[in-house]
Amino acid sequence: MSKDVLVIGGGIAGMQASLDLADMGIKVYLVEKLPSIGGKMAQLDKTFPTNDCAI
Amino acid sequence: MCTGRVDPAMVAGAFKKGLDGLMVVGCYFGDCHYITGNVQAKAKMDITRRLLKHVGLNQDRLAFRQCSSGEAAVFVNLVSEFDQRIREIGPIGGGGDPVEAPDIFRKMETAEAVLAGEKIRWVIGKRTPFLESGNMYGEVFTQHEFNRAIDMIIVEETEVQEILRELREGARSVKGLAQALTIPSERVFKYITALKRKGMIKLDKVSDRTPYFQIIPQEG
Amino acid sequence: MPDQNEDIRIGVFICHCGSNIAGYLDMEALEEFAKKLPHVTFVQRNLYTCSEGGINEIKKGIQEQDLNRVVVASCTPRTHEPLFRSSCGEVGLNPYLFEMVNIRDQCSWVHMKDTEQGTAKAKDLIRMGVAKAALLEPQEPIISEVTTRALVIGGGIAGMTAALAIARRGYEVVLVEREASLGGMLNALNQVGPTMMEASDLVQEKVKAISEHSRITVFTQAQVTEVQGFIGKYHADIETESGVKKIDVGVVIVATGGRALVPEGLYGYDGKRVVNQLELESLLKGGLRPDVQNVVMIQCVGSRNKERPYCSRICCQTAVKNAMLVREQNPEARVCILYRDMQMYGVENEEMFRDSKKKGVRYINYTPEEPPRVEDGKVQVYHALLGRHMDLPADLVVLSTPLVSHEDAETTSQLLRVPIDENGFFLEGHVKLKPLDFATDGVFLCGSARFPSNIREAVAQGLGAASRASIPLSKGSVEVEPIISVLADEDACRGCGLCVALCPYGALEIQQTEKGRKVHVIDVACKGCGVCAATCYQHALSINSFTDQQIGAQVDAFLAG
Amino acid sequence: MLDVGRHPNIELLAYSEVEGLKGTAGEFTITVRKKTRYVEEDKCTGCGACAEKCPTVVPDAFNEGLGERKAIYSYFAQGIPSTHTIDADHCRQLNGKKCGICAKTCQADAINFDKKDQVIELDVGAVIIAAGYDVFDPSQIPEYHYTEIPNVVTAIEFERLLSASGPTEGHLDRPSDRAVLKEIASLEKQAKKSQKTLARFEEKYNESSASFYDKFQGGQYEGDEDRQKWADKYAAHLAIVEPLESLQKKAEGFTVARRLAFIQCVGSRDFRFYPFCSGYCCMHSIKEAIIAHEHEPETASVIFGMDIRAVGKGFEEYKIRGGNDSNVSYVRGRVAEISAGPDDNPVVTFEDTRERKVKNQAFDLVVLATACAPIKGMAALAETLGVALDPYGFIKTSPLSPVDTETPGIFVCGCAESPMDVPESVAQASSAAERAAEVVFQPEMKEEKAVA
Repeated sequence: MSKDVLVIGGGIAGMQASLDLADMGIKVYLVEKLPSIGGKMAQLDKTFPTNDCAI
Repeated sequence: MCTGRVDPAMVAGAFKKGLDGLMVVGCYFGDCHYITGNVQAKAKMDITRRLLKHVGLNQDRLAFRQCSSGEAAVFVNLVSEFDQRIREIGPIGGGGDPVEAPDIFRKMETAEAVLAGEKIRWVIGKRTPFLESGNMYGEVFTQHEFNRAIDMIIVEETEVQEILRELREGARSVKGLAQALTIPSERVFKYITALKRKGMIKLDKVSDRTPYFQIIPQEG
Repeated sequence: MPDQNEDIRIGVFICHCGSNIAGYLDMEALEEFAKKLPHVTFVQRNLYTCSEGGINEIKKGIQEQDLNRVVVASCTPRTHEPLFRSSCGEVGLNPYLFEMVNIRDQCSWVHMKDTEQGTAKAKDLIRMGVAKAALLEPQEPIISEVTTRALVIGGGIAGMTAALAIARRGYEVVLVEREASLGGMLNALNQVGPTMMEASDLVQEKVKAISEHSRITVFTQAQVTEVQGFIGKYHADIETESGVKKIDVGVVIVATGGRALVPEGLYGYDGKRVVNQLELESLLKGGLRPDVQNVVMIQCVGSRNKERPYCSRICCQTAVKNAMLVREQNPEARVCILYRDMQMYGVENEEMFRDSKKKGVRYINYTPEEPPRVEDGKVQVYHALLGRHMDLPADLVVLSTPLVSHEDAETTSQLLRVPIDENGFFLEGHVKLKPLDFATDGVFLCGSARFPSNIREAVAQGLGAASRASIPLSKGSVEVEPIISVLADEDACRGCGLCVALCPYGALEIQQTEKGRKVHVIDVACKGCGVCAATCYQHALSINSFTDQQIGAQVDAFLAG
Repeated sequence: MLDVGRHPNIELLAYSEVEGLKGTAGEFTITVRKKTRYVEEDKCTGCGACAEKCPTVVPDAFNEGLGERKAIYSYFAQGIPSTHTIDADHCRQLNGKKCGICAKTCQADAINFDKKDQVIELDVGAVIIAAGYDVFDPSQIPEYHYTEIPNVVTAIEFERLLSASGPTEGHLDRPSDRAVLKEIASLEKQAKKSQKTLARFEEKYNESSASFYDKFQGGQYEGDEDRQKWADKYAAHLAIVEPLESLQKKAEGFTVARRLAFIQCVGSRDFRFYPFCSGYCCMHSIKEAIIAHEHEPETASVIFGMDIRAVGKGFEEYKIRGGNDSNVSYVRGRVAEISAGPDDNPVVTFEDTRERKVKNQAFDLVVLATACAPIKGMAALAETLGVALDPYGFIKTSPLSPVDTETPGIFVCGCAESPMDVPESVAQASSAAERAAEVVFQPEMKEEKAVA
């Protein structure tokens, strides 16, 4: 029985899921196939509707 | 920590010590990590700029700009433009400002005292409610009305602080103050009465039928 | 104020960052410069201060050189400050007696081509860092206990889902519903898309699960009337039929839902022959009269206009679903949907949309400039794609009205001190990145209280809000960085409350003390933005590690250059 | 992003892939391949000195190939981890050529050309799939001529063009113009080189190449081998300079793109490809049009779509703001074709359904709002993990259990489940975290689904 969680993908969804779990005290392995996490959202310039910077 | 932490009194204090230019760069509105800190920062800097201009500083020396942490190129432009502008104006009080050194530093000291004072900080703090939900009588101010009110306070507070500065150097009469500071004597009289009521100054002596006032040292 | 008699011994560690800094700045000059600064007793250069070796040198300096302040001049605090701080802590130096100076990003990287100027700027920054370091004071992390119980306001699908999830995780939940029974808007619905499950079955299933759960306490016909406190320690009054219950909770979830707009005065609405979608649901529930053979639905009634500019997201899918159900009950019926844009986003909705066309639902595009007109027994519409006016016979006209915020949203927002937006929906902490959190810690939201949501979305948000809310519950305590606002000069405070109104986090309150009305900083709620300190005209408030004196010392040090 | 990188409870396995799964909920054993970066992760400080010195330049995937990076690189400037990676396909050393400059440059001694992939096993109680989506490849749509017409780009490529940290530093330079400028730069380099060679001859014979060449062509120096060489070099030089000058002339007229077309439903709501609606693309285009207008106030954008789906919080208001303040107009209609027009301006052929007319309109730049497609490896990943897919290749869930896959203990969130925008992805991520936490906190309930 393991209390750890595996998250596949380091985009905005994977990062948020990992952070929630880690903040609950759960050990998370976050696997990302690219050299850095961030996913598509890191490529965005700004986001609507507030035109914030993306990440 | 946020641009909202930038205290207007600190800004004037830095100019007093010889700063040539200050640019506050905050996040875009709606993108503040601290929700509304940048909105307040802008309001504070706008009012600070009005005051500094009033007392004789070139208003371009204080800038509020916005850029996101991902916009290196934008930031570089902001800094380069500001740097360029400050170089054009030159060192503080060196001809690029309505008031020259060393008077400008005395003016900055006055500004620092005004900005550290109750009245203007109260108005800065109440800016949003004034503009959005109205004052205690439910009157909503337009930006224009608000600025007019601010300008009035700036004039009065600056004059009060200048009077206090003069009095710190020794006892003065209303007429003497009016001449030294080129303020109409009826206004000086009004301030003197108010300061006396607040317990900040007292009568020093009456010489040649003219009353002289002196400062009461404040605790702390 | 720092202890005047303390013997301040500052260690400065200057990082080469390989050649990132050392390749562009005169490192020896920096070292010599730092040695001459006031209070500096030790200076060292490292190839990589962040490497294991570099960290050990800092630790050795603290232990062997008796350093009581550490300044690292290297890269960005964004990435490396936590590492350096905790390293100081590991050998007994309070982590907040550490200061970082960024001579890479701010000096060597931006002034790559000008060693002299880059080095001069690095000197300025080091002098400023050292000046501040001399005034640093130790800080202790702020830890506050959390009551491991959640309050969920609203017993619709989102609230029920959130309550169940939190209970499954082992925490107690108090679920408050203003109506007599749980279920919220589902109670008024017939079948729900896209699976056409009976809404009543769905409610029953959830209610059963909730009633079987020992950790969930349900209050129906109840209202939250008072909430005091902050994350971890909320005290709420709940007015029930049998009197006011007082409960202590650690977190609060707002799931108060919305309601369908009743389109009084629009398109001849009468609740009989001209109804809204919610009323159609109940007609379908009871079985449609067989003589209803011509049904016309009009989209965007009361929304996407001046008064309510928003698109209510779920009305198109509701209309398509109900159009198909009308055809199912009266297979000969002609159903026509008059729309502006069919908002059938995503996979399931678009599938349903296609399916409805196959099943004979007709669609007519109208423009807001020429809206349809409802007359006795018919609807006149300008078909924007065919470019001509048409008369459609109508036994029943169904108006798709938006979901609007609940009447008591404003009361709830005041109780919890959380904002609502211009459309009356609750305003989340960040529209993109924190959709289920409020800016205020410890309060969360889900479902149509946030924005109109369909059932899939409400369930997902209910689960999500449960996840967010369970974080403090599972920790049992909240810990915050002590870089927050403090009432440094209690005597000066006049309790005027100017700062209270400005605080974006509701972290300040006025308390009656022995010395009169004074401001009190709710330290776990404060984020240390500093707005209050920069506004207080009595200069009573200060920010730990960013005091007026510390910032002033940096300004002085800068101008001394 | 940074929080993820430094959270003590998160172990980041970047540049890694899941290769196998055994066991059931509560007791999964996962095989993960950590691909070699040829860089020791515990030694690399991310300082970037290696990338600066690396001689090999390749197109940059992060900038959608619009920019360039080196063969040793960090994925993007603020990337986490900042550990650098050697691109084995392009590295000279790894392809048998002499190099190793990065190893010599690195003062942390982090480069290791012999480092191999590492396969590790992890024991976990639950799995969350957040594998994201792929941008639909619009070259599959023949009538849009993506890749054939240079000034037709995808929304995400356009995003990089808009970005201040992107290849154009946020200037909307058209790809065709950038290609010309690149060609100019390369010709200038060549011209400079040949100029140098010519200068040697000119010095030797104390004569300008032009006047010499006239004489040479007049047949003066027949048989003079050295002068023959000079003449050849000069001819070659002219072959560079002439096209260079004409290109330079052309480049004088270049401006940033100001007339923009955004084409909606590229691959979405299209039976040839994906029948579903990708949900976020309408808003994405509106945002891009508004930001472009912020960059350059003369920008005028036309958004071609069937329905403009602005269904999120604040979205309809944003759309209207776009129309009022940002010079964005909306045309209801599907684009039939994009063709090449004069001056590299793509021409859009569309039916204006309001006026019931087929029209042609030329633009500076056309942006394709591409569909949200399941990731390429999704079928293989689903097979490895033993989860079911829906008919389109997304991970299958049900409306009342929106983050539960059909396999207990395995959850899904974000665009791996179906197309959705950022706030929905974030909300769903929290939902998946909740379900996973229920499994690892409450083992006795692991079979229970989040039924409504």
